[in-house]
Amino acid sequence: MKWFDDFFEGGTRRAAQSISRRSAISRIGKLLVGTAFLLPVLPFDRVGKAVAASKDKHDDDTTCEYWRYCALDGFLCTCCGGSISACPPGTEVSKVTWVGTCHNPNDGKDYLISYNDCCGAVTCGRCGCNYNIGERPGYRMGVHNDINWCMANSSNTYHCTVAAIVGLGES
Amino acid sequence: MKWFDDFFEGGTRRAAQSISRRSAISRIGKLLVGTAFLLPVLPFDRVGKAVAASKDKHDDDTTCEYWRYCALDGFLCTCCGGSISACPPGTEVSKVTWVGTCHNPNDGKDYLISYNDCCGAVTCGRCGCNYNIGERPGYRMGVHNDINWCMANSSNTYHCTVAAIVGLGES
Amino acid sequence: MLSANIRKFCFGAVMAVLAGPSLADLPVETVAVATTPPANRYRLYLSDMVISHFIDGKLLILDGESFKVLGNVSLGLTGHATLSPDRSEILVSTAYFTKLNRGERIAELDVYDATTLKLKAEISVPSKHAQSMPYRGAVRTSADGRFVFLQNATPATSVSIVDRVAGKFVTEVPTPGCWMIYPAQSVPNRFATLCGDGTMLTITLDAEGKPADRKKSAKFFDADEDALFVAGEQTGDNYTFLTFKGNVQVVNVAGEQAVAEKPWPLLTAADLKAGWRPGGYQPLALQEKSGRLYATMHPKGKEGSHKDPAKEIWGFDLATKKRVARVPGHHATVLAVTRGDEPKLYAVSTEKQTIAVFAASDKLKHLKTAGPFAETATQLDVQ
Amino acid sequence: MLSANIRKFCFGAVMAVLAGPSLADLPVETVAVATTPPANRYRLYLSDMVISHFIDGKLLILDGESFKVLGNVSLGLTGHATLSPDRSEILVSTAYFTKLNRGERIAELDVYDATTLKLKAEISVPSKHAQSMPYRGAVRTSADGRFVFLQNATPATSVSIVDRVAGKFVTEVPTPGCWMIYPAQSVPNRFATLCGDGTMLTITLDAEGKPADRKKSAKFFDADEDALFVAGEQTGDNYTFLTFKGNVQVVNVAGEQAVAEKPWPLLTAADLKAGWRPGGYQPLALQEKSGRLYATMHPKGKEGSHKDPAKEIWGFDLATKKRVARVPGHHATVLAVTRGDEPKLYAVSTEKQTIAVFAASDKLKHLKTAGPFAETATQLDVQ
Repeated sequence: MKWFDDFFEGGTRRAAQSISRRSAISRIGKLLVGTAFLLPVLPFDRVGKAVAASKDKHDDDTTCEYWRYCALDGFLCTCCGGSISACPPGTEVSKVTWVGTCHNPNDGKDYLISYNDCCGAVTCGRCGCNYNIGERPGYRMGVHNDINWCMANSSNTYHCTVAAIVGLGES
Repeated sequence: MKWFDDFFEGGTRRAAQSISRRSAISRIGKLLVGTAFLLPVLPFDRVGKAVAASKDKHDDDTTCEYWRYCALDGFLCTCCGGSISACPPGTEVSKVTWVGTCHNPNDGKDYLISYNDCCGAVTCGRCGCNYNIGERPGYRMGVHNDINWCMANSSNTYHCTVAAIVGLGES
Repeated sequence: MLSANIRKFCFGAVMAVLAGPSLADLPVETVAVATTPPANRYRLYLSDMVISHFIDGKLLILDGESFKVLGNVSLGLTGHATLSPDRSEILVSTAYFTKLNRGERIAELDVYDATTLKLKAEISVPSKHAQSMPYRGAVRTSADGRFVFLQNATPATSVSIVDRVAGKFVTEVPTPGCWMIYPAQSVPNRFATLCGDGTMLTITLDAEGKPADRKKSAKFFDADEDALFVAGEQTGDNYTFLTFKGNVQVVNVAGEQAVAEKPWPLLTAADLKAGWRPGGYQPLALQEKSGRLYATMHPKGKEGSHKDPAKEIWGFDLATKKRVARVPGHHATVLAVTRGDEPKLYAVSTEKQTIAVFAASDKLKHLKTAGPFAETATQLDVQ
Repeated sequence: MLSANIRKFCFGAVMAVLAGPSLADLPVETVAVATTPPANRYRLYLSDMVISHFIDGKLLILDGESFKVLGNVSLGLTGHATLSPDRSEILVSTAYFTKLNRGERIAELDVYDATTLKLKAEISVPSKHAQSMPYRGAVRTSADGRFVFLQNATPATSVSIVDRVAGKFVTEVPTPGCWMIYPAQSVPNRFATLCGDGTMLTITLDAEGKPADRKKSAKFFDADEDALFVAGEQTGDNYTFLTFKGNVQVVNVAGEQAVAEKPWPLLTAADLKAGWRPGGYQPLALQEKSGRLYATMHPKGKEGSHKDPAKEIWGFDLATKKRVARVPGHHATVLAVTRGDEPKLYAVSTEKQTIAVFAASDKLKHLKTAGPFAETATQLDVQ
């Protein structure tokens, strides 16, 4: 895709490297970049509670506190007919995406998580979650979450967000 | 308009006459036909409270209890940038409409009220009111309120409803 | 160095870039698109017009046991949904404006696969579909699924006939003063519609779907004195309706003319005195196998209370015509009951957008109340 | 006979049919379409993306004294609104799909008359507008109103230039790694944009609106250590921003290169110790005439708390750089203050969708809290 090349040849690769050199993110010991999409529905003050999440919710993928959602901002696909790594029926996987690294309390390891928006169907509107750790305005687009990551799909309707494991996080 | 002629040559004029002969409506002493549009937003249990409306709200045209709204179902244009007889800026007056007769407690007279939907702008969503006295399913279209009366306009978006005096009610 | 990770963030093809050899205990995953699980008899289809944004209506598909959301289908501008007879397709009669609230109006019958929820077909129709709240009967298929009947209102009423097999609009049948579509079961090319003069109009189509015959029934109800709720329950060629004042009216639509049975009352003399009436958008549910009828009831009913939420839900034995259950109403305005064995009754509150579920045995047993779902749902269909 | 009335109900031209000689004490009325009352300095423009139906965003126009709704303008799919310099037009950068959530994507700049709210012009633009929440700076006009600058994101960032006078799209200017539009006041053909490398990029256009010059400022902020909120306040050629950690950063965009002033802190040592930080979507308001700056503040701030609602609203004297007011925060995430004399400060809660209003004298005096308005509003503009 043309925009993909443009994008990485432009300012953003530089921005990314800048982040990698001295990042607020590195100081919190986890890679919590990006997040899916937009503002939360409600509540707006869930912000930052991931760190102090109750243990029993770490394993419930229909709650904001599920361990893979450490950098997710949007509606959970697990509440919308999808699963932790599958978009709901009738939607399509977003062409653009971003990753985060989340700590799995069950095995003590950090995993690299891909957050894909699911696009094309009416907005799901269920289980809105919002974490802004490491989030920055759109001049750091890769870590900006007030924007629709279905923007590059043939239909821009945002439905929900999945959180798939794509590898171990480096440490 | 073609549909207009069709409509009155069809079954509906007959239906209207049937209503006029022996109507549930006549028994309640007021003409409370139609109503604007659709279901209420909330609350759903405002139904029928017009009759027992508190006196001080009879004169506040931003409340459901205002005397002219005795047969109105929809969002009040007085809460949406319009007035009791003017659609909000940027909307257009519905081409199809219906009337009711409401009792004005201030002069003791019954007035014939025209309820026009205002169309074309995003739904207002404020001050939803709902009265179903005299309402009937769509087989009595002229007194059906679960339908969009912006249906015959160039844009079908329903915004709100006005209640204009068009004459004295006959008694 | 955690910072090394961040070089890897990218905007596309994450899988391709990142899914190297897995060193993780948990396996690497590929993001896919789900299909709905195999449908069971408790699958629910909840139609929501979303009144505050009613260009963006929504059909919510739910598992009626777990109340897990299985998926969503767009209903567009005051769209209406129905299922094909074999439950393999969801058919949506709706319209779009090219620029949201202006521009060109595009009307069509959208066909979705009920498992993948993918759009299978878009069949263009005249731009007349009834812009009403979701109600059963605003779109229906013929008993064999070949034809799809779409209620129109401009506000003049008519029915558009679509040939689902050929994938095209056939013709428009004027139905002045009549409303909603009640297909016959035994005669696929036939449907009836309720008329404001107290009759039913039966339309019989030819093999191509064009109207060959139209006949009105005898008058059997009075829309002024005791109107019929249009949301009826079908059992074969029979449709069962409630009246505003609490009578049960069965109409058989098998013949060229519909035939109405003698109505019977839900209410005892005492009930009548207390003013009990049915109310809501879909106030009746009928369970064929167990011979039960359920109704949303409120006391002190009067002219204009016919959409009031339920104070109680009543159950009746269709054989004896006696009340056999009486439970709190959960503000219900919409009822639906599952088919076959071990039925469950669902009661939707349009006000609270909750769904109460009952084991529909003789004594209705409240199992749970789930939700809220949707925003302004007024129609519930079962698998 | 009341029943005589009912023969008169009809579906069109009610006025024509019914408005005979008036026998009523109250006069017969004709339904018209209103225009907004003459704007005063307290008129408010509230942008709501409506996240749960975000193809149907809405700009709500309010009287900031009575809180009466004056009108609504459609924002479409993640649309952005701005006012023309003379306040006669509302400009909306948005997109539509021909079939709601599918079909062809149509992107345009829609121009509404700010008094009649009628659509005056639709100017086609490349289908790239930034599908972000409403933020000031996503669409702006040049100081003279001739050009309109539209923020794009595909996610590659660029700015579309529209010639409002000619009514056509001129060109697209790539602005990789930069975000939001800050027009100069004294040089109409110039705007700046904030970049992730801590600089500002200034674009100077030629007479036709094509980029003639682009220059980056010196680096003046660090997006990792202390990022800038993008919602800045303009006073002439200066833009005032807050940083995540509570510093005030003024940048002058008059020249070919933007020039940043030395930042100054909102926080005392004690404030810093308590972890006070600004938070929200539009956390800063600046009243030029009285020389006051207001900020939405929360204690115990940390990485990721930069959108937290206000626990308190603080007021500062720009001359002395000292805090002069400190009031409860009303959960505010958005601030705006009126221009000129007798200023009022408005504080929007994105969570509760209420608007608190204060007399913006030295000591902020809470006048009332109105609403809820809208669903998920994140931007407030004043007349």
